[in-house]
Amino acid sequence: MKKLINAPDRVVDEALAGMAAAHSDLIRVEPPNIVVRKDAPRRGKVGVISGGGSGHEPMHGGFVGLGMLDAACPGAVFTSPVPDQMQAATKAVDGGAGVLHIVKNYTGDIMNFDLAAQLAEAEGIQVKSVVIADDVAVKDSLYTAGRRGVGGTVLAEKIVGGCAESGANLDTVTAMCQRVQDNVRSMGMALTSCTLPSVGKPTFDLGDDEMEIGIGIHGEPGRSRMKIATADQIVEMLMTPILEDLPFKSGDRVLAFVNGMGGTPLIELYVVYNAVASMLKGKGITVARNLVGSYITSLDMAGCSISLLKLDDEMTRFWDAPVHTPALRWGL
Amino acid sequence: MKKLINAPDRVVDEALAGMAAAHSDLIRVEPPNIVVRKDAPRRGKVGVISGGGSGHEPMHGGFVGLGMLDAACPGAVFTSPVPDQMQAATKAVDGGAGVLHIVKNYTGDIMNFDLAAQLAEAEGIQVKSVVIADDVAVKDSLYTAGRRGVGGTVLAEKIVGGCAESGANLDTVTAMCQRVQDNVRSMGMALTSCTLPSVGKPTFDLGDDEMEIGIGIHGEPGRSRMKIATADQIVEMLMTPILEDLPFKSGDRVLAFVNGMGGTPLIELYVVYNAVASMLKGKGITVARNLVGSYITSLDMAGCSISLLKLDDEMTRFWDAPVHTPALRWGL
Amino acid sequence: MSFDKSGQLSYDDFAAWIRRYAGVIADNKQYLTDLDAAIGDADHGINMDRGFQAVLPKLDAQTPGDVGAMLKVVGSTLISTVGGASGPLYGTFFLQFGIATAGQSSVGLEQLLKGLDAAISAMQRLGKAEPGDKTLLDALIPARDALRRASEDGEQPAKALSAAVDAADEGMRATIPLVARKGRASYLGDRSAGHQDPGATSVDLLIRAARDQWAG
Amino acid sequence: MSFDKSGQLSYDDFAAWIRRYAGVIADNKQYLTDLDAAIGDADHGINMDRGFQAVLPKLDAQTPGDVGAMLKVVGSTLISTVGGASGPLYGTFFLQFGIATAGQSSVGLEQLLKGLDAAISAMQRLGKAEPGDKTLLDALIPARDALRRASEDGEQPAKALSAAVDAADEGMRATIPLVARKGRASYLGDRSAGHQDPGATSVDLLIRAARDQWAG
Ligand SMILES: Nc1ncnc2c1ncn2[C@@H]1O[C@H](COP(=O)(O)OP(=O)(O)O)[C@@H](O)[C@H]1O
Ligand SMILES: Nc1ncnc2c1ncn2[C@@H]1O[C@H](COP(=O)(O)OP(=O)(O)O)[C@@H](O)[C@H]1O
Ligand SMILES: [Mg+2]
Ligand SMILES: [Mg+2]
Ligand SMILES: [Mg+2]
Ligand SMILES: [Mg+2]
Repeated sequence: MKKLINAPDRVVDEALAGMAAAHSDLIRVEPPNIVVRKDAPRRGKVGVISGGGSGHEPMHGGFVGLGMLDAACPGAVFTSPVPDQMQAATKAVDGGAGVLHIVKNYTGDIMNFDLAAQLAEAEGIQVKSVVIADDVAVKDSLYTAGRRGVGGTVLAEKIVGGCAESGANLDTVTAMCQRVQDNVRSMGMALTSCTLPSVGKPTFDLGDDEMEIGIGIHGEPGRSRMKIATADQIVEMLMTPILEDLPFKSGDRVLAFVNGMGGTPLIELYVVYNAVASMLKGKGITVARNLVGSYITSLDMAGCSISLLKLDDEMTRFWDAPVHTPALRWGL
Repeated sequence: MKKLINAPDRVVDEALAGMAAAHSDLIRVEPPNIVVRKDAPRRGKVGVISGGGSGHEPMHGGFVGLGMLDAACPGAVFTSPVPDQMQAATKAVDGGAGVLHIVKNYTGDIMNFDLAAQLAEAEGIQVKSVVIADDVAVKDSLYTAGRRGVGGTVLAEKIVGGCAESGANLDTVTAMCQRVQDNVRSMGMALTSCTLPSVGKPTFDLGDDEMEIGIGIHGEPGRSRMKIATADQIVEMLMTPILEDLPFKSGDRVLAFVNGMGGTPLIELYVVYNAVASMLKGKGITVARNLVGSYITSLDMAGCSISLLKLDDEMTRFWDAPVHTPALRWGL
Repeated sequence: MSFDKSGQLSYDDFAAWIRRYAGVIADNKQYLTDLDAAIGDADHGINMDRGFQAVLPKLDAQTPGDVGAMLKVVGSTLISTVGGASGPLYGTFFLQFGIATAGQSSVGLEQLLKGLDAAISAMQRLGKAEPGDKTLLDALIPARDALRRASEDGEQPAKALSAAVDAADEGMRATIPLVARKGRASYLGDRSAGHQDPGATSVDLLIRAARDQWAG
Repeated sequence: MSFDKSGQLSYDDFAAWIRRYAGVIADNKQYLTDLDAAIGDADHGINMDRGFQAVLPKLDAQTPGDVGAMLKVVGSTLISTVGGASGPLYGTFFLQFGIATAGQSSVGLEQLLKGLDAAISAMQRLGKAEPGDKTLLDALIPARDALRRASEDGEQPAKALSAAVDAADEGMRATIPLVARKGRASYLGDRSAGHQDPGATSVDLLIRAARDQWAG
């Protein structure tokens, strides 16, 4: 295993300490391992928190700050955080207007957030939850755990953060989050497996000429394995299910998000974005906003995901609203 | 080779097309492959350009925009750009106040920028050059090509960009760039080799338990190869030569820059930053500013570099000045 | 043989079971993680081990006596340290088991079954899984049912526990051909078939640890 | 045998040399790149090939006649397409060679040597390298010197060219033990010893291509 770490069981704590040191103007890191916006709680503002396993950096800690999250709860690597964290985060950010939990749809996240919400409500804090489940690689069904929450989470956190910052109440903020969830679709692929620090070897083996399509962000095997293809072909394979699912159609205005999985450099993401942009152009879909970079990663996995969000004016406005976090910043 | 590309000889062009599509509000890409600030030339403003081989994204194209570069000249992967590019870029950004070339110290870059400066001056544009040579892994000597330009380049481009944006004249902008060069030191290491798209296999072979210390940004072999060590030990190995070289001493205020080489995820960079910050604290050196992320990469190489810049008030002010580029943005 | 003449287990028996299981988990950390790598995210052994390593000092600090109080501590410690899917589920298991045995200094087969009933229904409320979904329930429910049958048939506790282990084994192995409908493995769809569920495996180890500790 | 009775090479001889060299570079693209991987950045073959593939159509478009004009086109094409260290250096080589032979429709050994002198001193002004720095000059300068000696000794052009090839070979091989002081290889310090310089190797191929084309 080749990683810049000291010991597998210290990675998360040391990375959080590094984050806290690097961004002490924006965030504070508190026990039991929560990342809290420096000036939280803000009186009268709806708190927005999220959380999940570590290993997806900058998500979620890198999105804490003005105009995005009020707190993030990082679990162990690829492991949902524990309810104590969400409970503490909820208390830390509650400014009296209630708190929204943005939960990625994983059994563990759902259950742990559930328990935390019960605990917080028992302490008199109003909590709502929205579950992000945007991964079209997973068949959706009433009888299964349903789709994973992936790239759409980043977009939801930004737009919902903008909405909460504008002074909207808990119901409005919750509805905005649901609106993003209803309009976003994603799919990812891997060129290599990630390696968990605690495991020390790749989670799955991919041949030198193979790739995995429909991968999640935890080294879970994907929908299918096949011979490696060109960037244009890969974009086609990811975009087709995304476009068909909503469906997106000619005349739509979208936010196109090309995300790197952690081990893929920016030069390749721009090659991918080039293919995405030209495919959308060909379909008469307007890319009104875009994001290209590694924002929701899977440790050192090489690969990418694509997310499309069908925008309306309000979502666009909240996307454009000022944000100042370690990983996303504009407008100030 | 596992890359998200269509063909090795199309990588640079397609990545530039992707960049142009993603950041059409900030930049334009023109023949012969130059990235130019959307609103260039700006009358009366000193133009600042840089360039170098591709494969280091976001450097340099990602640093074109308000408060940083006016243009960038990306060569083929790891190959210095040709004089035609620098000549065209110089003409495109000259607002009558002259143009500064920020050149990384590589024989090829030096010679190609040299030829370009001669051509531009022949057309009546005043050109100055500053060579960035901050890599302490290379022994400095009058009789050799000298040190490579690495991470310090990013810091120079930001600070010099801020200086030029403030309306300073060519001599002042040039002096500011030289001041950054005189006060910045860097060193890097690799956990894995990079793979050139055109070559298709790793440039060098590193054993599963080996790392290379003192690496450049082109897959050049480094100063020494050794068994892989902990993040703390690696930081010590990189920081000691950096600190001794200037030297940095107790009471200094520095900008600490932890850079990822392209294949290393952010979680590891924060672990590294944590070690850097605590080492500096132990030495009584104040980290006044910091930057953590993958800003000057070496394709898909896993590894990191550390740069320290001894700050003064003016450099700090220009670092803080607003910047709006694809890769760095703050203050607006 | 831990059961006393009237078929009761003491506080120490329960504490010894938890301690033994912590050791079993440590020994099987890699195995459980490898199972999870095939259809999940390669952390089940790590998660469980983190939890039970946190449980051990809590157990040491506990004043012996109340079985239910001790099991509640185990449950809440797991909830607070494991995370993932297994944390709330195993946490709920021990928490509900503890609530069902609160105030008791000894526990017989009958209360054991009551505890299991309470634990299983809370786990199902939380995780919304049904038997056959390829989860830890597929080992836990058959084990509970076998224990009940043996108990109703008037078997000795040792024999009843062995029946539970056999049922857990069988249930665990029966997860292999199943297509997962819950948990991470469900993302794989049909590709989840052919692999044994990690959670069912750790449950099997839990039942075995009870049999080995109490009737070994 | 290309030299005419008065020891002159024609425009076509020069064009054939360039074309032959473009083929040699294409054939040795991988080899040169591998040499560069050991002590540089694994692109010398790729760089040279990109340049000479761009030269070929320019050559086709050229009106035959003026050797110097043609060589200037080769040089400026290389400068505009190669980049890296080899682009300006090889570009300067042909550009200066072309300036030295401007307006000439045939070129003899004497002008060849004048061209080489002009080219080499311009390359040294640009790259600031000295013999022994482990660069392409370590093949080029000995080749030029051997050619001059042979010419001064009154040797036939074919023999003089062979002497130049031998000297280039020797100079190229002599780069192996050297510690690089210029170019990327210099970053390696002592670790650059034990490897043949890629640029000296491509120069050796250039001299060989001349011998093979003109005296083969
Ligand atoms: N909804 C559920 N109900 C019951 N058990 C579940 C459920 N979801 C997952 N599990 C169990 O949890 C196990 C995985 O636990 P673990 O790997 O520790 O957590 P995670 O899946 O969050 O990484 C699965 O093998 C399965 O037995
Ligand atoms: N200053 C110099 N003077 C002469 N030749 C040089 C100099 N620097 C480098 N070279 C030659 O250039 C060769 C490398 O060319 P190439 O790999 O194409 O460019 P780069 O080093 O920019 O990647 C070296 O092998 C060496 O022979
Ligand atoms: Mg997990
Ligand atoms: Mg090169
Ligand atoms: Mg798991
Ligand atoms: Mg080279």
